[in-house]
Amino acid sequence: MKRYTLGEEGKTRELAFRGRGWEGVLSHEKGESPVEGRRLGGELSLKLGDRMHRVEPVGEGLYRVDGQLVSIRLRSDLEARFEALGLGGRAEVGGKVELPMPGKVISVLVEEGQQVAEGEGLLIVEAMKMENEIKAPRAGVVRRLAVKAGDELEKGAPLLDIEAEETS
Amino acid sequence: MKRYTLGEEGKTRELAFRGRGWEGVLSHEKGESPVEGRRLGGELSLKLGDRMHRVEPVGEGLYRVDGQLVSIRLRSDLEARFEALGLGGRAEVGGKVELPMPGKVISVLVEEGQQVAEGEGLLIVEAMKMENEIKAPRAGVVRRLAVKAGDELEKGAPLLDIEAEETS
Amino acid sequence: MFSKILIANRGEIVLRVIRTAREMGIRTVAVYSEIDRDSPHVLEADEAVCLGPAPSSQSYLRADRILEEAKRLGAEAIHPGYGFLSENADFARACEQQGLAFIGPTAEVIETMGSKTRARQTMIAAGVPVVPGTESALADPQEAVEVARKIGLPVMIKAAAGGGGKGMRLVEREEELVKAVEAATREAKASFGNGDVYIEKFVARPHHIEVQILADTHGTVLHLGERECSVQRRHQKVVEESPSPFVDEKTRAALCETAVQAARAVGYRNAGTIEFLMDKDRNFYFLEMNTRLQVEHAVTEMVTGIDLVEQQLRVAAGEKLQLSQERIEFRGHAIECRVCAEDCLAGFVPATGRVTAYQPPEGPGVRMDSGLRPGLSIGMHYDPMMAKLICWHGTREGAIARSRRALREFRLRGVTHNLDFCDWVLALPEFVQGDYSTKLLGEHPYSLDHADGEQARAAALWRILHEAEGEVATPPGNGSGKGKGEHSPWYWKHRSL
Amino acid sequence: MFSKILIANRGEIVLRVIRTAREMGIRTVAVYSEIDRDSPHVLEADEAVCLGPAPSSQSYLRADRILEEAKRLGAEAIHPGYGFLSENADFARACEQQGLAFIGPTAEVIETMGSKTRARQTMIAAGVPVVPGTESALADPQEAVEVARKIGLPVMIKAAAGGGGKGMRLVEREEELVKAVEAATREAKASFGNGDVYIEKFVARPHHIEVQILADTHGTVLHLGERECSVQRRHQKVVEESPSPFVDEKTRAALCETAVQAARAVGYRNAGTIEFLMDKDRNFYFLEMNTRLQVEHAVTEMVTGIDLVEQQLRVAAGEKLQLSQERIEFRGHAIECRVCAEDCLAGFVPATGRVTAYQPPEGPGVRMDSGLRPGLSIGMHYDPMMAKLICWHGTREGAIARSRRALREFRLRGVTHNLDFCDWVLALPEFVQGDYSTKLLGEHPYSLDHADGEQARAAALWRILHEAEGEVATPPGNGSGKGKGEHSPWYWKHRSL
Repeated sequence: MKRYTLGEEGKTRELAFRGRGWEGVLSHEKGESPVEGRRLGGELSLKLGDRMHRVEPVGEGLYRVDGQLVSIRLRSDLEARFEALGLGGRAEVGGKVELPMPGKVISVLVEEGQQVAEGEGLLIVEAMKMENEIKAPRAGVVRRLAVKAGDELEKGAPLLDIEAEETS
Repeated sequence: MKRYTLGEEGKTRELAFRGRGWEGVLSHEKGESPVEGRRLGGELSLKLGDRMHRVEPVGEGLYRVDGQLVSIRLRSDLEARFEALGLGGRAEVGGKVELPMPGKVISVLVEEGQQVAEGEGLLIVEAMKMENEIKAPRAGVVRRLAVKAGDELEKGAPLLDIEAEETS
Repeated sequence: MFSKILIANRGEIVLRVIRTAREMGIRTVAVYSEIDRDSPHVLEADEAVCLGPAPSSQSYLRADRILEEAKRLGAEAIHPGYGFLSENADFARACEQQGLAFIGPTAEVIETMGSKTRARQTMIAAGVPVVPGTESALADPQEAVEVARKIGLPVMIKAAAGGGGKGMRLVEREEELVKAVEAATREAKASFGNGDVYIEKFVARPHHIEVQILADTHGTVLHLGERECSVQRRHQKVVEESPSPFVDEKTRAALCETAVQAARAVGYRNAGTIEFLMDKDRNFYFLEMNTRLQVEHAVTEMVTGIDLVEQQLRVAAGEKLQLSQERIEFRGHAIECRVCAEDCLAGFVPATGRVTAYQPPEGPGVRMDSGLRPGLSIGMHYDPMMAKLICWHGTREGAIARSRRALREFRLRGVTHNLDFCDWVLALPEFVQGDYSTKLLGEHPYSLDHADGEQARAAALWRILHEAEGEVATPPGNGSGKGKGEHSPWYWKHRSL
Repeated sequence: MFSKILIANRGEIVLRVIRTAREMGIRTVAVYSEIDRDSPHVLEADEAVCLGPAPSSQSYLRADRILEEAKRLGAEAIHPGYGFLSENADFARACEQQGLAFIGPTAEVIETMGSKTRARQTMIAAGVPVVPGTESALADPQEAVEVARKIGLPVMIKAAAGGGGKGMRLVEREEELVKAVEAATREAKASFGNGDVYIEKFVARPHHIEVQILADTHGTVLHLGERECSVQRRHQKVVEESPSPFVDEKTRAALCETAVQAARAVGYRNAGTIEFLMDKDRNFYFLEMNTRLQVEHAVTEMVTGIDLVEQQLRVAAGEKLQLSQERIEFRGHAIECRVCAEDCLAGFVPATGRVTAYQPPEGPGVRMDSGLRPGLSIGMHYDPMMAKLICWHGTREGAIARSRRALREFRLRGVTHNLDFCDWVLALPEFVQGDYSTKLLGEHPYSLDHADGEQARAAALWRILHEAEGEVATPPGNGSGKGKGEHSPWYWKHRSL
């Protein structure tokens, strides 16, 4: 039997699963449901009691269930206990700014050391023939500016860091 | 350079291929064509000069080219030479009768030792709720009858042999 | 309207019903046999229950299990699809008795039309023309000989409870009669649990033409035009079209009016089909009534723009049809090709296998109705029809060209199929001219012709490149490769589009 | 009619043209950049030639290479699709000079309509209403400030040679004007090789409504009704429908008549589109003319039953249109969803990846136009639109329900897509009511809502089962997962169908 927590403090629901491979029983707040996972052509469908669900992974914590996007936070018992001790928990809004799509830097709107407000424009990047403004995820000071106009970059390339004002 | 013969005596065409992997040059009766094989999602398409062809294998010597069935006989140089020496060549219409689809024997219309004409009914087999009559591929005597009514068989199961009259 | 229905069938027709139900906000329950547990019709439903092992008698024909599950899961109605329990009067009656709506006509109508002999009697009484023959089941095979002598050979032997070519035999010579009656009786018993067969005069080179009917419980009976279904192999339809290119305006009016009259005579409700035989002079005779959705209903949907499943659901829920005969408009032309797992070069024997690639055609005027996915196993337990390709165009010529384009664009691997065969049918001169009888395929045996150099070279190259890569030269798929092709230099279907 | 044409484009529109050409017995030549060598538009053509490296300027915009290959291979006409060279007057002129038919209007018409300022002048002269603004390109950014003061803010800055939202900016405050003009100029230069921009008065909460035109060289100019294209993100259309639910019968008659008048005024031939802005009182203003096939042409095809590509080919071959305005019938309602590789939760940024699964929806009223296959790589070089899903039903309500059903049935994995986003759009109250402006998406930012227990449990189970199997728990795909969802307990789009 493996135990899980779905959701966050104040809104969590307990889940428990026992079974082998693609079959088992899921215990949840409304009772128990027999579970069968079914694969056809690389796709996993789930039978939860009598209900059928088509689940496709989309991203970290993001799933398409029956054609609709669902975002969940699932922790195993162990992860939840760590979190209760203050060892886990949700991350701060990061100061590292990365390129969200592959593209070419058209212009850099800020300079190293410049103070920026949350939402202020940092760079203009062209991707698929459209100009996109990359905005500051939080207020702070621009550090480690790593790109210049004309650079062609892959998705995820580090652009610059924004150091929070209180730490600078 | 590998050489091949396409077709049969009196109607053959010579082909030669030189190249590596999925690219090369094909020499044929109309000249030479550069060749590129292209794979997308497990499917092979061919670029023969400027012409595109979508080729799907369907069975032994049978292909679906641009959506149409094409049957070819292709021999390498070595195979063709063996054949010229009388060591290859086309097979006699066989005397072995096999089940062409999975099914259940409903009734056996002939007995061991019985003389049958070409096209005469041998067995009735039910597959997908339809009765199908299996007919004699040639005239002869029924031997090695291996099935009885009620048998559920896989595709290709041996049913009986028909020995040619001249050999019996 | 219902909030949940159970669909007592398998394969593409279940998906067809799920789609419309979902658009109407109705939840769906699928049923399945053990072997179908990973089939698309199960995976796409909102809920699903297993009925039992693979044989239909232990799963899809288990009326008791189906009713039990429908009630347990709170379904309010049962859609029977086609085949299986769709024309089973006892099942329809059991549904109503247990408070579930049966999406079909009343049990009495199914009984009347389900017995071909009783249907004939009813139609004669209603003034609908029928083919001469016995009016009741044969007492014994010898009776067949007497009747045949009276009405003249050739004759057709048909299962009284039958349909879909099962339990059906054409007899041209008197000495074949008894053997044929026996075989038809056996097949009828196996397929329908009822071995009754009867005899009809055989109409030479007939057209198989049917009229789509839609009737509600408030007295409205409409027709949605006719379909030509004369392209048949093994007595089963393979290509259908609407409208029929053979029927002229005057005949169409009389034919459709007769069909409405026939449906009215039995107090019909639901979508239904009146099948007729039509001879070369366009005389038509009642053949049978199908008291359910037909496989080929989609060609009518494309021409009329009316969703027949939606109308079935509305009628079953007691609604009044929001259509009138005058407002039903017919636009353009639609052709359906039934995509089957079968080896057409080896006499259309059913094939089995596992789908390794499925890429349906797309673009204007193309509709797919399938239950296919890569990975799906096509077994021997059920009907070999895997999918339907339906193409529409403003003109019949355009609909043919579009169907042929779509067939060639269609990729389906891992199981031997009839896509090339359908393309060949659509190029037959009689088909192109629009005057073909049910004899069409008997008169044109399917085989391969000589290939042109370019296409043969491409096929050869496939082999050469795979050999060069050290891959297995013998391709996958369970095509038998039997037929003329095997012993010939190179063949292909030479039919320019 | 032509026996061979070259299609100077890539992706779904090439397949769209190949399909109709094949149905008409016309052979097709595809062109491609090195990175597109294994793309479906190449593999499905009869012949194909490589133009050069991935950047459009070195491949799909290489007019010289395209003409050279068309002549070498014996193509008689060039279909430009949309984008790329489709509205390039020099290319059209070069085609005609070298004896190749350009499947579009004359170079002069492209020039006139391609310059937004000249198009405005022409329309004013023809009596077609236009939005107040500059009639010629801005001399410098400062001029923008003067014009804006005269006609009043807010204003739109637009590329004179533009289209598709490129080089376009809305400015509401005067201090933003100069920066916006500069950015638009840069973008215009990069996209169209022409940095001219102009200013127009901004119509508040406008509807973007366009009329489909079809004109031959024999003086026939027809309209095929209007399309509502107001659902836009990043100034680009994402959901379109026909007819517009906002346009009433009286407005429709005036609008379509005006469009015919506009096309006549320039001596138009080919399929074309006149775009209008319509305000809340249903006053309409000429916006621009697209002298080519539109992405969204398929909704018009489904409603009218007319194949626009077929008509384009006939017109280009000099045939007279076999249609008349009275005989064009409009049936039911069609909606198109553009399926794009983009991360809608992260502000619609384009996404890249490799398609691992593609299972398009099927069934009644569903049309797919895609260039997708499992294994296809979606790169950063071209437009992120991968496919179009077009759904038809007899009623608008039914067309919405069908589109939503089809979107949910659609499986596409390996690249982040907007299927869920489109489903969310179709459920917005303004969309359902049929009165929405181009502001719709700005007023309704897309995000995830709370999920219900059942769906959240299913998602959780997916993770649990994969962990149990020892598989990688982090799923594939390059969805960033950014957005509200990431920091929330569990969310989903709660919108019952």
